[in-house]
Amino acid sequence: MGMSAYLRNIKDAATTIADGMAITLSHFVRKPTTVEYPDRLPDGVRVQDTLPFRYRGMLEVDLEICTACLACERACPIDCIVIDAAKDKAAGGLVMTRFDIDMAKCMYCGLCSEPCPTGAIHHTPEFEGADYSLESMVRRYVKAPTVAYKPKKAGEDDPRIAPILDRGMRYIAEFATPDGPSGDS
Amino acid sequence: MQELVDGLIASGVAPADVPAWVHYLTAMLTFGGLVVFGFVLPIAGITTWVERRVMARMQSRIGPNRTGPAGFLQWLADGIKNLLKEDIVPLAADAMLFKAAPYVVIVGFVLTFVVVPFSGDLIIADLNVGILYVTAVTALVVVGILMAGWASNNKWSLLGGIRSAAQIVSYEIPAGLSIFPVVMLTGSLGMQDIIRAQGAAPWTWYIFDNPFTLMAFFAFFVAALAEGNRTPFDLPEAESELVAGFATEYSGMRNLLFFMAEWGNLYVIGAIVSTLFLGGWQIPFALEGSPVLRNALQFGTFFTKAYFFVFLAIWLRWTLPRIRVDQMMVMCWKYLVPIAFVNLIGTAAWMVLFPAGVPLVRWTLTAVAAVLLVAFFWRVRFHLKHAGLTGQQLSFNPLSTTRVTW
Amino acid sequence: MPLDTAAIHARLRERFGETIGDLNGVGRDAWALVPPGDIAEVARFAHDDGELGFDCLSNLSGVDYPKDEAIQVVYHLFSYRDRHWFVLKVNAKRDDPVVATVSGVWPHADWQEREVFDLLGVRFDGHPDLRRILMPEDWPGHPLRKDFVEPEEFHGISTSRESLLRT
Amino acid sequence: MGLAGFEVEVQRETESGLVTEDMTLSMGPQHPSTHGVLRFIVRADGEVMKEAIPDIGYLHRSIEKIAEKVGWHGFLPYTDRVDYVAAMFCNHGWTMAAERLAGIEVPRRGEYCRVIADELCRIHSHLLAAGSMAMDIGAFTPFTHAIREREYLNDLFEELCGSRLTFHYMRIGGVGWDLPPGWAEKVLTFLARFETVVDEYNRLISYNKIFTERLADVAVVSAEQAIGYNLVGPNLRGSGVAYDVRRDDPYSVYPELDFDVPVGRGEMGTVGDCFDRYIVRIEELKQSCRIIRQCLRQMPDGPVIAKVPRNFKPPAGDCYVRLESARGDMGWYVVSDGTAFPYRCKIRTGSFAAISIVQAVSRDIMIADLIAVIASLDLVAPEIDR
Repeated sequence: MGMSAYLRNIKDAATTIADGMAITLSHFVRKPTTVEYPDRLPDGVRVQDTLPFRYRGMLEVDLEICTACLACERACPIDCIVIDAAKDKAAGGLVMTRFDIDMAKCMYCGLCSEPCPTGAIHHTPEFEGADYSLESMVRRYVKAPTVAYKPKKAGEDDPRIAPILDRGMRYIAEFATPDGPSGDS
Repeated sequence: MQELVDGLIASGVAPADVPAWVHYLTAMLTFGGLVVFGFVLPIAGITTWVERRVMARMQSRIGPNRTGPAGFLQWLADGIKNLLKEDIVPLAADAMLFKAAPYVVIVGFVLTFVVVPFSGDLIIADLNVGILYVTAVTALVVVGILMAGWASNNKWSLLGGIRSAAQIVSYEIPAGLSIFPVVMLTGSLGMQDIIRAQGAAPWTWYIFDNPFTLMAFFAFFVAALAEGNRTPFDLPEAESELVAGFATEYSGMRNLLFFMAEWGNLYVIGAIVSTLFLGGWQIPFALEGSPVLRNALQFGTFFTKAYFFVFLAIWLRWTLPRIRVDQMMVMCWKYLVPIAFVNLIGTAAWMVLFPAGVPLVRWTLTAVAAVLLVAFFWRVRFHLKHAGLTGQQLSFNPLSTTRVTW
Repeated sequence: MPLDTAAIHARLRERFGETIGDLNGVGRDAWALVPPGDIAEVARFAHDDGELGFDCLSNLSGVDYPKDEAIQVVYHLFSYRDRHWFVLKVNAKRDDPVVATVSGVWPHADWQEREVFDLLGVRFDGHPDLRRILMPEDWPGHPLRKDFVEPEEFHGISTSRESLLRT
Repeated sequence: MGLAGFEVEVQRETESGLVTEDMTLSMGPQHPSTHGVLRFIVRADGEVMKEAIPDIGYLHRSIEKIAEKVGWHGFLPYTDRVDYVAAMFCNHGWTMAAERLAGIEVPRRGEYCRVIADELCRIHSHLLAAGSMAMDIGAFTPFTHAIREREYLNDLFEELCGSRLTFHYMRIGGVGWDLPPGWAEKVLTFLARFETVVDEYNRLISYNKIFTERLADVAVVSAEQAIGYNLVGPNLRGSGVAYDVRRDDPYSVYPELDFDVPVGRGEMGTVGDCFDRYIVRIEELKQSCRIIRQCLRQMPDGPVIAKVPRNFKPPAGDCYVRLESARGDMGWYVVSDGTAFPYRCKIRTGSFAAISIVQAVSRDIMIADLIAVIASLDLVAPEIDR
């Protein structure tokens, strides 16, 4: 190693180290990018409320608009959805006795919500899924036998169901279709 | 210290019928205990908090913020947690050595405080071999680390211990050689003598005495970092290679002792560097009349200088990668040792040629340092501008927790 | 110079005659069958030949065809020099699958053959270090065979989790 | 697996007749620098390694077997898990294979969406590679800077497809969602800022003297060796072979895009050393930015997904598709027997090839260098084991 290479090594080391230190010092006066999750969030807004509409968090089922078509059960690649529904003339259509989702098994792929005709099964921005046992991760949506929803040709007029259906259809509209641009983009 | 006790005896505060050495011993033990428990341990702990907050901001994070105001009590919580943890001794370890190693390390580190000059009067013992004593007792640390690495009976720990031994033994040489120019200029090894030979103004410090002492300052700081196992020389613990190296098998309080020594050592490095090169506790006023105020100001000055180097070490650690073991040796033997010898001979020649020193050189060196410092801050400003940051994205409050928005 | 698959096939035929099977398929996926014992020689030629210059074995996979009583090993050859492709297939007997190794030709084949050995049980004759690569050393059977049945438990650890849904 | 099967030579005699023992170290499966669960059996003489023998399989999840059990659509979310650091490419590979078997043409806007997502994912993955490279060499701050930028990308992905890591964005025939309104502007804002961050990153770490000294001339892989071991992507280009599937065997809309293929130039030492492999990734970050800008400018309107039946049954046959993933040329050999389930799916990944070369290049280097080699090859354990 010649003398010039020797001195160049010292010079390179000194300048690059000084430049690196200038960068870290410049970060010292930049604001941090993290938030103090979960309890000290900016303006007190929960993280869930800042997530986009498409966010694939915990699954949620709006039983009011579920048609019991079983499309989600068929679409699920890991069989974590189970629906029991039977025709019941007296009740006037399909009656669901079971709609269970094993959230411990769910891989949040969204394949179930895609074929849903009403957007009844959809992902929510809720992601805080820690629990104490696997059993408690099983979500059982049918508490008592429920009559499946039947879409009305003229549109929904029940003020209780209309907003839920509206949200569901909005969720469905986000998915791309072969017919053309989806959503409002 | 001796004068202080003498004064107390003379004034009758301390009973005169007891032999004087009892008073000396009592005073030293009291002050020593005060220093260790009131200063050394808290400073090591608080430095961990400072390091974590500083590093967090350099990494666009917030850092510990839950325990106490701005997370300040985090160090205490960590200490208590470590105390309550199980002290695990691996079955295959050499139990006695394994248990003893942390004590050897901590003793080697705490003993250095005997000669740390906190202020003009506050020093446990102003030994006439002061700086030599420091280099001697810090060598105990390497014994402890090697013991820990060997006794753990873990191959990774052993590698860490060997690295540490090689590193500390090698870097003792440039560190020692870089002390000599200052010792030669002072003509004494005593810490207080070295400080008293300097003044309060930067151009009276040894760092700017001549070009060789300036180089010796850098060489000493680098070698001291290496002796303290700090990045870029943290090879003995190298998380990504040796998985904490010599400390892998330690848990609880014993692990804490290692880390206390490491962080406390930062302050020792700062204290010695400021003593040797930066005028120590020197203040511009004599303040003969009020020893308390004088000592307080001196203490503050010394602490600020020493803690700046703690900050510098932290800053370096969170900027630089780690060098490889062969490069560590190359750096020592091919770069630092020759440079240290040049400094030694250069200073000797300088003393022969200019026995009274050259004020012009002192002022020039001080001015050059000031210009470099300004250039550095200009570079910091350049980086901020290059990133396209506006005032809204900056915060000069080191404890700021507001999130940046784009 | 890049050759099309027909030319590559012709070149191989020229050297090995009827050992190389007919050209099947079109375009990129066109392939020819080679007997299991001759593949090493064919590979060596494809690698060394000045015109073919297949310096890279892009992929080596095994497929189980219980209906044909065969395990097929598929070699995707690629030439970085000439940027052309060819696919060779080898049908090994399913009850005793032995194929000559090509690991001496392309170092990449070493691990790929170990994987095929591990998952499909094809033994590569002449392979320097034919050990399981993904599965544990003592795993029973070869998982990618169509008739593989997963053991109920392995070293006392259950391999399945009870479904919580049908309770 | 113990040490059985590894023929480790333990005792050696030096020239002077002194008998010395090599140290056998087990590095991993739980080691901070093995990026997942990899294991190396290291035979070392002090700090100098004689050999590092990779031992893989700790993250084997039998994804190729799962492919045979779930349908063509149903396997798509599983491909996210093949290489979870760059899930978009695995999505792309599987959809490309299925489309080729069934002869489906993807709408042009769909292809553009795919390329944008791919390139964002490439940045995403290279950032992690560059960041963990710095961390393995001992600098922690650059890692967090890289992760910080990756976090902004995660936010973009989250808005695009609802997920931050396992995207499941593509579908057979196109993509699952069109770009959300206002998303393109957010991407452009990010890119404008991101390019300055890359400069800053280079100043902070890439050209730092300690860093370059650690990487230069370590584990040099020659071009012949790289091709023989089938190294792909940045690892291959680091050895000086200018081959990029996007340019040399184009798929999707890459022929319409203008970009450079960076190759290793031996800037700090020899061509094919760790630094070259590293710096190629850094330069690719900027190329990806260029591609995304062009895509956003050029992309046409229209549908983003073709009509594909839910009960998808491609005709019998086999195909081999390749695409340039973040870790390079990724090969998908897919066999269909005409049923609703794939007959066989073999995924040839870049990391699998890259780890097989470790044993060959790890002779007589330091233990610390092994970490640099692992990081420079950008080994991602799930992709190796699948």
